[in-house]
Amino acid sequence: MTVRTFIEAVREGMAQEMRRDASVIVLGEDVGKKGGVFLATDGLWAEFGDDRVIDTPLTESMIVGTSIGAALNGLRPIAEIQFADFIFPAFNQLVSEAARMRYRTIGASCVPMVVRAPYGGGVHGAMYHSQSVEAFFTHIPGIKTVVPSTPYDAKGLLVAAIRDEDPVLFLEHKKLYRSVRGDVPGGEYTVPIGRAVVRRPGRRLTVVAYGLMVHYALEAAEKVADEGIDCEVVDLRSLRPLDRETLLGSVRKTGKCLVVYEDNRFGGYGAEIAAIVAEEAFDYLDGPVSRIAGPDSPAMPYNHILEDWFMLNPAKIADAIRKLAAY
Amino acid sequence: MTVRTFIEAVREGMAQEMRRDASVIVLGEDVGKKGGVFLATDGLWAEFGDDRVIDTPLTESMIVGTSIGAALNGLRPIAEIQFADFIFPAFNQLVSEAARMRYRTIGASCVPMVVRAPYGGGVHGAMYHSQSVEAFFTHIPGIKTVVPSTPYDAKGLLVAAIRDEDPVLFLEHKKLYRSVRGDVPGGEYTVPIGRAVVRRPGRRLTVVAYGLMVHYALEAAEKVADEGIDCEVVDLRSLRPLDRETLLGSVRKTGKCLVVYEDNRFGGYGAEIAAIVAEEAFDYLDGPVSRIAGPDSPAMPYNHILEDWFMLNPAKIADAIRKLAAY
Amino acid sequence: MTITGQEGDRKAGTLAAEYGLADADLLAMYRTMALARALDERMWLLNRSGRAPFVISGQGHEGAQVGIAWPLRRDHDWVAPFYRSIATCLVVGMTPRDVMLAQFARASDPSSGGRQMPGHYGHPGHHVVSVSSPVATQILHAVGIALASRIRGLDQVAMAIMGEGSSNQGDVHEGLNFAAIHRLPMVLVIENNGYAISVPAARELSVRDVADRASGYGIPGVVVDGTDVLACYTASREAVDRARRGEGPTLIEAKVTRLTGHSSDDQQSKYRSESELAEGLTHDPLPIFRAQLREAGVLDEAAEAAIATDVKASVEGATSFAEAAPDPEPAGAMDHVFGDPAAGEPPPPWHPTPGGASGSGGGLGA
Amino acid sequence: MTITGQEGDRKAGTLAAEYGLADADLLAMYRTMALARALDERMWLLNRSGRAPFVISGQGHEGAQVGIAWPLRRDHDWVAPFYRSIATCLVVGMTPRDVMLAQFARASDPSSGGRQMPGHYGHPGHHVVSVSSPVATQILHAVGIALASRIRGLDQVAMAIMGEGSSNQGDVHEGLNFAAIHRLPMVLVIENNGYAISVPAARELSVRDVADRASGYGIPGVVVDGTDVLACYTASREAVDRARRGEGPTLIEAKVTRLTGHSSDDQQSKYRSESELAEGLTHDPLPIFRAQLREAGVLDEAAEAAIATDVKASVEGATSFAEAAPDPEPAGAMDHVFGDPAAGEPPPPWHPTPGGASGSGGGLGA
Ligand SMILES: Cc1ncc(C[n+]2csc(CCOP(=O)(O)OP(=O)(O)O)c2C)c(N)n1
Ligand SMILES: Cc1ncc(C[n+]2csc(CCOP(=O)(O)OP(=O)(O)O)c2C)c(N)n1
Ligand SMILES: [Mg+2]
Ligand SMILES: [Mg+2]
Repeated sequence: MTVRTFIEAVREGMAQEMRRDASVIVLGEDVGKKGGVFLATDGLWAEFGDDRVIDTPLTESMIVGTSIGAALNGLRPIAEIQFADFIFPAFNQLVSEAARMRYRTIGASCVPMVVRAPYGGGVHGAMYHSQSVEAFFTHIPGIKTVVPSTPYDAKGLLVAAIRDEDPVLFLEHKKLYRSVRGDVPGGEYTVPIGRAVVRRPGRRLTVVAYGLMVHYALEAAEKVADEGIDCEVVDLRSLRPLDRETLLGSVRKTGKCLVVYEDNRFGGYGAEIAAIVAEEAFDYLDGPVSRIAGPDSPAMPYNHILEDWFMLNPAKIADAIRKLAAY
Repeated sequence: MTVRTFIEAVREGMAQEMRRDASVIVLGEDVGKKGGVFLATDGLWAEFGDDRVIDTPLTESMIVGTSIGAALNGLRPIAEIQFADFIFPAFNQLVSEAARMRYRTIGASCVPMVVRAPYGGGVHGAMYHSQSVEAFFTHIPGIKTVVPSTPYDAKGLLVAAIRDEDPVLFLEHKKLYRSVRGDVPGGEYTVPIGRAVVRRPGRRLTVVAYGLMVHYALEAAEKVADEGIDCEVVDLRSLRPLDRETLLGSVRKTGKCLVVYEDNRFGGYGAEIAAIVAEEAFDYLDGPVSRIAGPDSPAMPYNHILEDWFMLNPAKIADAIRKLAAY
Repeated sequence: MTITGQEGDRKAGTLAAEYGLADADLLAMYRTMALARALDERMWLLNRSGRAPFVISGQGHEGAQVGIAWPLRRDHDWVAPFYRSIATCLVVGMTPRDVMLAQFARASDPSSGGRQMPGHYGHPGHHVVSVSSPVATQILHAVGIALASRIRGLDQVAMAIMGEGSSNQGDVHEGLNFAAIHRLPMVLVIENNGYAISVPAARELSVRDVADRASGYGIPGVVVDGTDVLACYTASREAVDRARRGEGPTLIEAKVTRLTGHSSDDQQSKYRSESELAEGLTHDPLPIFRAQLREAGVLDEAAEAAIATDVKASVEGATSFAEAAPDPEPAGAMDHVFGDPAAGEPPPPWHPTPGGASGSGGGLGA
Repeated sequence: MTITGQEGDRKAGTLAAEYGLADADLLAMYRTMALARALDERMWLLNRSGRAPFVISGQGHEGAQVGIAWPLRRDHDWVAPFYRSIATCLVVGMTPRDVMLAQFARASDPSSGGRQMPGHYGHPGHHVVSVSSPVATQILHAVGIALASRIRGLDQVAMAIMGEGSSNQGDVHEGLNFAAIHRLPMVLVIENNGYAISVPAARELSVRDVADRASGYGIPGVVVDGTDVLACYTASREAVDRARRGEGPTLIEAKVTRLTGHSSDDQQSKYRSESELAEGLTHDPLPIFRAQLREAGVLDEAAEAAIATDVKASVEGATSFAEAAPDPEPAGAMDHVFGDPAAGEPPPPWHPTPGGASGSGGGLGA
């Protein structure tokens, strides 16, 4: 075990898998000499060379489409999209091609590919460097979407994603990169895709979150604990496939559920979580399934005052917890 | 009043607005001489000529991006995407540009543009000519999404969309084009965007639907009426902005809500409706907010047996109503 | 050079030798074209008799398709075709049964098990990338396949094929640029039939020849007459050889005629004049190639009749087989959304063998 | 031809006349470049002193920007610029205050009211299309603006501007093709600085000159030296005139040097050698144009000093004004998601006036 930052864990996961399996390659904008704009791939080019760490032109559809082709012919590409906000030019390749290859070939072809993308706000990235994009992809059957919140999960889920036979969208919250540290085993391990984890056990109310919001939810839970509100915090980790058992098990126990997500509220991923809980835990609910999410403005503004207005934080989450607990 | 098919109403709406206002143009693949693959624009090229009815190259991003530019410079483009399934290459222009122009210019610029797209299944269109795409767009602040279910609404909402100062995605269910007829006033009128309508009053259970599913829901309601289940059917019409009052008013009255949508279930538009109802009508609910939707397979298969398996129909909806009514 | 043929024909072998082929190749090429055409015509008959709701065909494109696919190494090189590529798919190993099973959308359809529309061919065994409906996406799959071929030292060439209308999509620009930067073993084939559904070339393309686009990527662009099967063959052989030698991609544009409507849903008389349609018939590659082979003494009446009989039987057989084949079951409709997780077992790693091109010196950085 | 200047300089006016300009134009061009540079340098100072978290600049690009924007008719023609376009925006009417208000993200920032990152300029009044972060999208907006200009008979030219890395995006292919088919009044400008962040041209582009792409659309492609302001001016004037005459789009590529890191978040020493960076300094357009104007007798020491003082005051004034300006209020953060529905009133219709180009004969079908 070594203490690592989130981004070190991401880097270590890639490097180890690239050493283990020469079919793993990395491609994207600035991933080579520069090591990526966040330095997630720093050192990989020096170790693995031009063939396996490919600086691409500024063309996201090409990055994803070429990765699909490479995956069809025996490679396991890890494509980096520089910011999740810039994944939209590749949307057609992801939805129409990557997600459907297995289904439309009745299992004869598959696309073992990871698309890594830094997402999320609170880093002065403004309207186009702050977005949460998970809602668009979690709606698509055939793509897995994973959002780790800890360095341990970042490495373990990334290794699992690289070894997965299906396309995996791997979303890394930019604000976690250097702000969060944790124990990470030096050796090989995986965290299975499709399993949530209870980060904080509690009995009064379930808070469901993922990515950066897990940390804010935990802070909020600490705040309200002093007031006697005992929250359980569920970290979904894998948004699709979803671990329904852990989710519903928790809500059936606590009887109350608050879904937290940073993205715009309307039609966000948390809507699906809320809908599932509302339908499948109805008999156990003693308060409305509630959501706290980003406002429905077109992306996060730059000015720090407006950014603070947009971003969730532990205080806002604590307020929502109090309101629901008091129901 | 004249009886018109759905597609005739769409065509009449465009033609009348083009006569009224020379800034309205139509562009898209095959919209000219051929009149569109469904003949929605049939006759427009003959009447308005090459300048205002533009057969474009096979490039959806260009169709939308150019429409944005034209809208910035005084035109009101109606862009046709040949099948909603082919809107994904234009996703970046829609999300990043059309939807954000007003917000990022603090209201100084706007994009009065309509994107018409035939959507939906049950027409032997298979995986790429059957899709429901509304969930991707209703999540985006800055774009309005409208789905008419009757010829009257098709014309009235289309005229409202053309006159709107913001981008409107106008989804037309292919299966309604020729199968549904109704009274359509010959003169100018609009149906305001943002208002739902109760298609069938009832007291026991609310069924929420849009597009083709409204018709199936009404048929299902008739079936179960004989069994004493008195359903109210709400046709949302405008998915964003959403008419919360009509939706919540109905559920608060009936105490039960079934959300019907043709799209894949997980993360579909109906999830947001279910989440809103579950949160805001909680005290009135005497059964779980339920959803019936398409299965979570990557799009609709071609073979007619599999297509039937995928598509909702009145019988499946009636079953879901019975189940919820018996709760 | 004159070679006396077995049937005493003075010229037999001459034409083939000019192209580095044998007479048997020419006959096989002709047979494949005739087979593609016959299958295609049968689909329309099935459509008209209400037994096949949708047809999309390659009539008029077969000469270019057969000539261009011929130089590929079967089950080794890759193709990423499009919905008109019946003849292409037959060349690289798909069978009339495969085509008809797709047409009837049966459970045993190897392309998609009846999940896709007819014409959306695919066959990983024969290295045919599954066709999807959104056009032009496949160029990037071919580029990625070529990239993997290079990195893994597999010596494979990847060929992407599409219409001229589709060549205007952004993916084509992005794919050609990347393939050219890395000199990947890739060939882009444009079958230019002058229309994207109803939109004529002048409204889809700002240049007369799509091949003119090649110079913007620093790669060769070649225009061939799609009714000249052997010219198509030659252009393709050069491009494939060049790709295999590591000299990078080529853009081949074959001028062809669409002899049918865009699909069974289209009425082309609405946008093409009678005289244009009549003129189109004179560019049918099948009679042109037939006449060329007759003239060259490769094909005599007996051989032609034998091929016709054989093709007919093959189409009959494939049709009745496919029509009788079972439909897919709804019980399996949720299969293959995701793969089965391999129970914790990591996939076996791959490492280059010492001789492979991805050892020192042979890779992308070179 | 020698003209005696007011200050007794033998050569004054000669250089300007060669380009169809007056000395006052040359001085104004020089002043705009100097102003852009001074604003830019001030941003970096603000960044280093912790008063501006993010800077993206146009240092090295100013010569090309001023020369190329100069032929545009102010508040009539349109530009769809990118994040390095400070000088471009100044030429077409934006002010140092506008630039600094964006830098400080203040409520009164006309570009976005502080909603976008610095460098994302926009000003509908001056016909500057709002810059977004996803690159290359703006080419299509310029194409659409040009289309509307044509249809509405407005006689406007639309200019889109971006880097060479961005030119590889699919939208550029789609946009050039459509603009060329319809000969729209559009100019695409590529400011080629040899890098897309850290990726050198050889890994982004398969050809040396982006201008080579033009022939694939049947339009002129021109390469200009971005340190030669007047060559840039000439190339642009020809393209703008051509566009206005209805002869269609032109692609202009200006070779420039990026004198700074990609942005304040980038360390370019990681991927550019010291010698390369030193070499880059010799391509700074500002001293080159200054020397040219001195040599031509347009600029003497006094004039230079006066401009320097003036520029300095302008930058000071803009900076302190903007720094003191109020931040936006959260209360308004939800404004302008959608427009206010105009209370049932339909928008006033527009109809072409008889003289307009969209009357008979002048339109797209021509
Ligand atoms: C992205 C996308 N947009 C639209 C369509 C609908 N469509 C199918 S084929 C076609 C025309 C294709 O023309 P071309 O590439 O020239 O090929 P051809 O059919 O002429 O052989 C169109 C518009 C599609 N399949 N994909
Ligand atoms: C679609 C998209 N992908 C990635 C980025 C991140 N990014 C911003 S600028 C840039 C490089 C642009 O290079 P170039 O077009 O040459 O312009 P330059 O910055 O060199 O002037 C990149 C990759 C982006 N803004 N948009
Ligand atoms: Mg064509
Ligand atoms: Mg650059």
